[in-house]
Amino acid sequence: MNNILNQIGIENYIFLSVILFCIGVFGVLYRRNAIIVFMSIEIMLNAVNLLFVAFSTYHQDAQGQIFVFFSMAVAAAEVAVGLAILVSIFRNLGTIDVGNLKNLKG
Amino acid sequence: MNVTTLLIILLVGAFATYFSGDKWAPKVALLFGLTAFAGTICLLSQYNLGQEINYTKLWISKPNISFALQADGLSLAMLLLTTALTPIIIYSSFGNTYKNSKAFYALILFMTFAMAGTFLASDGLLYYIFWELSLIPIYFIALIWGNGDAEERKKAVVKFFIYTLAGSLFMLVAFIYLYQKAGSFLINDLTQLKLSSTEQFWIFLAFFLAYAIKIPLIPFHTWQAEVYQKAPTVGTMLLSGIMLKMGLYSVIRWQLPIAPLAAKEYMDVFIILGIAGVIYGSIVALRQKDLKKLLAYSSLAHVGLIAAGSYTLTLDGFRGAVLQMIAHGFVVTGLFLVAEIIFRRYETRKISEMGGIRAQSPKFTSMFMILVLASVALPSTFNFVGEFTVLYSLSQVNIWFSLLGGTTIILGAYYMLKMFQHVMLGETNVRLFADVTFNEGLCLVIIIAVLFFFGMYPKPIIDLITPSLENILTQVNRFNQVK
Amino acid sequence: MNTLIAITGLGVLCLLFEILNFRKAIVPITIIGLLAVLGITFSEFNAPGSHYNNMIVVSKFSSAFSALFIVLTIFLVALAHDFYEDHKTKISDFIAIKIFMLAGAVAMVSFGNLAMFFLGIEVLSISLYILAASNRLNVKSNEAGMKYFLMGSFASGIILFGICLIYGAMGSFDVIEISENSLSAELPIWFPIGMILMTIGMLFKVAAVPFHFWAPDVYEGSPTLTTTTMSTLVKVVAIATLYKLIAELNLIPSLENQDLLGTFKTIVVIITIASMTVGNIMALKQNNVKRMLAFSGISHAGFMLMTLLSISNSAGNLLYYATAYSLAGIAAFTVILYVCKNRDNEDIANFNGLSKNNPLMAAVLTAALLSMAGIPIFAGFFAKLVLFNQTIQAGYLVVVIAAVINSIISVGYYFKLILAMYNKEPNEEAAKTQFVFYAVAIVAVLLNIILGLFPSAVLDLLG
Amino acid sequence: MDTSLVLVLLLAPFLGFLFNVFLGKKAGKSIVGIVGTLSVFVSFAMTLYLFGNANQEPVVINLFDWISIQRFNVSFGFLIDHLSLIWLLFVTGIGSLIHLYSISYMHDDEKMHSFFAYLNLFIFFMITLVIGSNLLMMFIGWEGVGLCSYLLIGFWYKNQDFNDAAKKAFIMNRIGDLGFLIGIFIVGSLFNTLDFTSLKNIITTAKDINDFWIALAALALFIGAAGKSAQIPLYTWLPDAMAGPTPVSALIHAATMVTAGIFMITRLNFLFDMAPSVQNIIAIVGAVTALVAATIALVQNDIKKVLAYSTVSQLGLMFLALGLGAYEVAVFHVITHAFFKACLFLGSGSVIHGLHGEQDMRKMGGLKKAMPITFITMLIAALAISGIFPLAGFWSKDEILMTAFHANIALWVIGSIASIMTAFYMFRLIYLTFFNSFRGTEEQKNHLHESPSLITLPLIILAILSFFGGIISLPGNSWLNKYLAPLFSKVVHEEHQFGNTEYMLMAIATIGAIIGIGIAYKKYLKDNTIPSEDAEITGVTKVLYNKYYVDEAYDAIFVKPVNVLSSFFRDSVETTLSALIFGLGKVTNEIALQGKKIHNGSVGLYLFAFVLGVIAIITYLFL
Repeated sequence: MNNILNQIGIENYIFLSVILFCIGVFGVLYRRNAIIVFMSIEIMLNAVNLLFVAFSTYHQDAQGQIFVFFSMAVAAAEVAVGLAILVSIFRNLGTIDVGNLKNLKG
Repeated sequence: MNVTTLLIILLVGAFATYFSGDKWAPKVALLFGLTAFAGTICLLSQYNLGQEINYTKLWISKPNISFALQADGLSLAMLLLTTALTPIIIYSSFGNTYKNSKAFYALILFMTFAMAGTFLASDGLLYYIFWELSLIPIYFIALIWGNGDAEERKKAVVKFFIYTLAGSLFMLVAFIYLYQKAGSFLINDLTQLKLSSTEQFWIFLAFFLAYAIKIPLIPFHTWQAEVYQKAPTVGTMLLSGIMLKMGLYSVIRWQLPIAPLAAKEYMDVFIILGIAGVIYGSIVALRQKDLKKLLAYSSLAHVGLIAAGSYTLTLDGFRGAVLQMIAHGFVVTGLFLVAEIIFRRYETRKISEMGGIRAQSPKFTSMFMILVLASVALPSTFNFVGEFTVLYSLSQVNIWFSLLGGTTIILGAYYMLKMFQHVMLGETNVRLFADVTFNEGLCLVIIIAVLFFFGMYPKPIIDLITPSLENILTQVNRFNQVK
Repeated sequence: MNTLIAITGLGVLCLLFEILNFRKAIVPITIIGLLAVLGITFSEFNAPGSHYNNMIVVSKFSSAFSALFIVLTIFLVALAHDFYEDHKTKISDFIAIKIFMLAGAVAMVSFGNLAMFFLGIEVLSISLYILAASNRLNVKSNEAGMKYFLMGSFASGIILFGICLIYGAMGSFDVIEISENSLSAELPIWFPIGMILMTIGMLFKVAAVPFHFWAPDVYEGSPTLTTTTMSTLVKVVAIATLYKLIAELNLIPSLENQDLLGTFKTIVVIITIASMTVGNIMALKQNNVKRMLAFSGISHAGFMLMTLLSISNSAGNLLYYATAYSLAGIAAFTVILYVCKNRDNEDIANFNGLSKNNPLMAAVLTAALLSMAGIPIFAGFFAKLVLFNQTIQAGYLVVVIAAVINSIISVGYYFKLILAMYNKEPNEEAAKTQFVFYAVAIVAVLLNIILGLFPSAVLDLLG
Repeated sequence: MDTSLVLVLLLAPFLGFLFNVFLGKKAGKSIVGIVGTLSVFVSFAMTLYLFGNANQEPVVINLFDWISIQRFNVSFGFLIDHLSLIWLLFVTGIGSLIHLYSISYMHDDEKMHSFFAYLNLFIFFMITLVIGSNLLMMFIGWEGVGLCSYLLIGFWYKNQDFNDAAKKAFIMNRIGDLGFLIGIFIVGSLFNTLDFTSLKNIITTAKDINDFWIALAALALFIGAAGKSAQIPLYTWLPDAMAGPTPVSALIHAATMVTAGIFMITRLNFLFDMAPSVQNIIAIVGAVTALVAATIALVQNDIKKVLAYSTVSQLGLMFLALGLGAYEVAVFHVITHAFFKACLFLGSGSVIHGLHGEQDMRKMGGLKKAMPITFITMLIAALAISGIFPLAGFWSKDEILMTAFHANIALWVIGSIASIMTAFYMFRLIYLTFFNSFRGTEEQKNHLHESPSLITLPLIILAILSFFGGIISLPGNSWLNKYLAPLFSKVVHEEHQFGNTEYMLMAIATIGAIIGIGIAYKKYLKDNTIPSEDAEITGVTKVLYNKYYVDEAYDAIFVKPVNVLSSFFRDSVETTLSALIFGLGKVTNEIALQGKKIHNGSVGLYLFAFVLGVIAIITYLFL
């Protein structure tokens, strides 16, 4: 376990998760379908989770992995709320295109 | 009597007036105004008996701010002006009925409270707080009870408020900076500071912004005429009679002693600014169509001269400035009352719609004439004493200053007499003009009496203010002693 | 510690009431409960300590701010009753959510471990998402909720990433350990990056420029009571947490070790000035009062960020400013709730002639606005004063000048409202006022003025 | 003792004033008249008493400190010495006469009480001016009389032209007053006192005095004097001042107030002696004024205008004397002039009274039968002013010309020409008014009558005075010169030796006068020419008739520009300034409007800005 990490090197994990995170960010920026935006946010969070695990192995302590559970739970809760909102929006507007949310501006 | 009592009287008065209801409010307000005046007299006697009149109590520990009041001759003189004018102003308004008058009179007393505090405060921040507080009542008085189109009025008043606030906020910054240096806001500590001349310059400038707008000096006067015109006459009296003097007082009390080097270095500039105000104001006043506006510009000219006097940094300049402040306070109040009296009869402030009043109202005419003469500083009126002293001090700096400043006695006579001629004289006006009522007459008579008495015998006031002015002068010159 | 537990308990209780059909009683009982909790908090004020191996650390700072939050929540709950009278069935849920949100808030100021911090902020945010969208038949409310949710979760992603990097650098979530290690010379670059990312996340929550875009839209769209919550409670929580974060994790010294401090401070200065300016200027031309106050909130956030420039000794000032601001906000919003009740929008026009319809409410709103504008004897003035003082002391005269100019601008729009109340004719007769509105508004304003008269009471609280 | 006397002397007219102001309307006209006249007469009596037992030493009375300047105090005090006594004598004396006259003259005016009030006030201020113990006290009186003259010129306030005249008088005086003030400032800062006696001591004893500043002070003070005494360039107000009732013209604008300038310069003779350059200026200004005014007077048709310009011209002669340092001569002429000019004015007043307000000489004529007393008295006065032996005018004017001759021939020539002209226009007036046939309306003709005794009595007294007035200062042994001697720092330059020159000069003067009268006789009695109507006036006459267009010039140079400037300031500058302030607000609002476009409500943009912010911060910090 430990030696694998030594072989690969912690930096690469960081780079990987950074890239994943950025993918998530771009997803959020460029997709207008709310569902896909949610997914992109999930990607960001999971990128971070990955890094948590990597670090916890690197530091040889379990806190990181425990934290991952926290964050997963939180993310789930978030998405639950988000989807609820989305549903009511769909009821009212009949679309889930984020680009249509422009009543509030100025 | 403790100095705080005076402030408490006024504050309590404000609340009492508010809760006494619309019917009784004017009388209650008058009562408290007179009480405050009595209180001032009491303080005055204590001062003359040589008692220290001050009260200091730590208010906020961090930053170190204390509730410090201190009354020396100068403060007392200004206090006298304030508390003497307030009852007159209140009484003069008995002729009108204001809607929701309880709030109206309460605000008047509250404003008096704030202004009295400004004259008394010896802690920079306390002073600043009172200074700002005095702004709010006049804002509402002008806004709610003012006259003319609501939109116009709104514009003028808001401009006035923001403008003055802008000035004073920079003063606040200056005070905070000084606090960093001195570790307290007390004037005695601030006047001990030995700041570098650049620091002094900036601080002087910050103060100057606040005062130049309040006084007002050109070119910061643009709020004045409109607000004077729009505000109810009572408000105008408060503004021009007392509030302007706050600025001038502060120049002598705070600005010059704290930043004397800058004051000395740029003396000429500020004197010239003041004198420019004199000439400019007089010339603009010449062709005003609105009586109140004309008076506004006339007071622009007068305060310009006062400011020039105080920036000479001479005892004569200070003394003349203070004398002229008081004299002008009374005269201008009287003149605005005159304008109001005419308005009550004719519902107009347009000079063109007046004229031919003299034949119908001899009493009123004579009083008006006397006020006009006082405002053009006829010898044996109080204004002459002040104006002469100021002009003399100017001549000590530079004879040309006194010559230019002296044009006020020519131009002043010109626009005032012209105004008087078109308002009062000429063929008898077809519209009936009732002569002054009792309380109108009483107010004017009191004012006139004051003007003549101190015009002939200014000694008491001179003796009152001179020692404290000398102290201030020593503070101003403290840097010379170093060298 | 007990505070947190008690609050959570109270939240659960609220949910139970629904089952037990105590709707009538729920508001008063909750308020009483909160008052009790307030008592607990005060008792903890002088008993600092850490619990559950440093998950929760109770300090003067935390308990002082918790007290403030609780007070604010009391006001909010008090207002809740007739705000939700049209959908009574949900009232207990809404109140419960508010209570949980309070729990999150308390957790955020009293965390001893980044995990606790993360949970706190998420509890707070998620409850807010719900509240923002709570008026689910209203498109605006939906939109507000959605926008807030999207950006909020994006922000929490950034925060999480920051936490992660810190963990990577330090190998621990424990604040004390981190702060100890952070002073050591050789730190991986991740630590400062992580810190900055968390800071940014918090800047989003306090709605500082350029992370402020959500605020006006969400404030405008959400139900007014929620807006009240956001602009008072949440803003204060966020700024307090940010302060605590930077102070407790020794960000400043660690940056100093890697001589990044200068640039960091420049960034803070820029953000401060930008927030003040953008907030005030944008507020000038708003017709919707909630939106206007949103922008004014942004500018106030800018003011509060000034405390970061002298982090070591400005906790008291921050507390004072937060209190002054939030109390004024409560008062102002109470009046807005009263005026805009059963009106479809919150345009300034609704306030025309309020001084004639209801002079007391007009006076309250005026006082609140004057306090926000920083006119003397209202607490807002001293709040600004102490900030200016401390900032000049730290040598940032520029910031103060900018702040002064901004306060001048701010007068412009605050007075737009006052003028509407005093200088215009009422367009319809007054709606009758519930007692609770008066109570809340007046109490808030009185507290504000009392703070103005005796600032030391709060200023010296945190030494 | 003296104090109370002086106070009575000072306050009597003031009390009269108060009475007439507050009780006048109720008291009724006769009471008003009596009180007014008595109050002045009281001061006259006091003056006589003081004059009777006045010793050489001047009496100084300091009541209290008035104005405090850092380096000196100005006391509220009075100084009674020979100079002030002389002035008091004819101020109060002629004053009471004219009050007497006014009782009847103003009897038909419904505002008689205020008229008397103003007159009393004027006397009060005039006394203050004369007996003030320092420059500022004098200044009180100085401005006070100016005020009264304003009030009295505009007495018939319903006519705006009169009001304009009054305003003009006040403002022109104020211009002078500014000069006066400046003078006071300089004197004060040079010598740290404004008190006459101490000033005299300091200046006469001082060794090294800064000539420049002295000269400047003297010049400034002279400007003040010029304003009050209607000298070039500040003389144009006096002719307009004739708008006031005739007694006013007699008292204020002929006998007393306009001599204040001479009084002031005589008071400060020690100062002016120090500034020869200024003295020259004074002499020249005086001479020129005398000539110019005389030329204008040649063609005026308004009887009072003629007298007004003659007053200006006579004042010019006095200033000529002052400029030559012959103060006592100037004083002498002041006194005699007071007599005959007052007489002339009152006479013209009685004429106007008789013709019910007609002032144009072209509509008069042949009045000598109708009003003989008026005629006789005016004739005497006219002879006196023309300088016919042995009337008062002869002596005083001759003294002046003699002094001028000894100083500078040119000045003497100008003076002589002026006096010849004087003779001419005075007799032109006499002939046009009293000789030939009446040219007025029938209706007036029937009402022609001699004025009542209250009017004629003062005329007679004044005529007598103008006849014998000369004796107070006969060449050879002049009582006046001796009496005034203590005032002057320099010993009064010795009496003119009566050589041939002197006699020749006298002869020339007399002949000149007779020539003047002769021309008038030829033109207006023999040929019986009537001055042509205003429209037909042409050439030089037109220029003279329009007073060299000086008023128009002043209007174009000073008044109009100021008013134009005023409207420019009001309309342009003011608006621009406030626009600037509003501009700041407008700019911010504009920015705000642009900002609203950025907050366009799209989540994408918001997030983009967010990310941008993050990237910016990270890069700035770590790269």
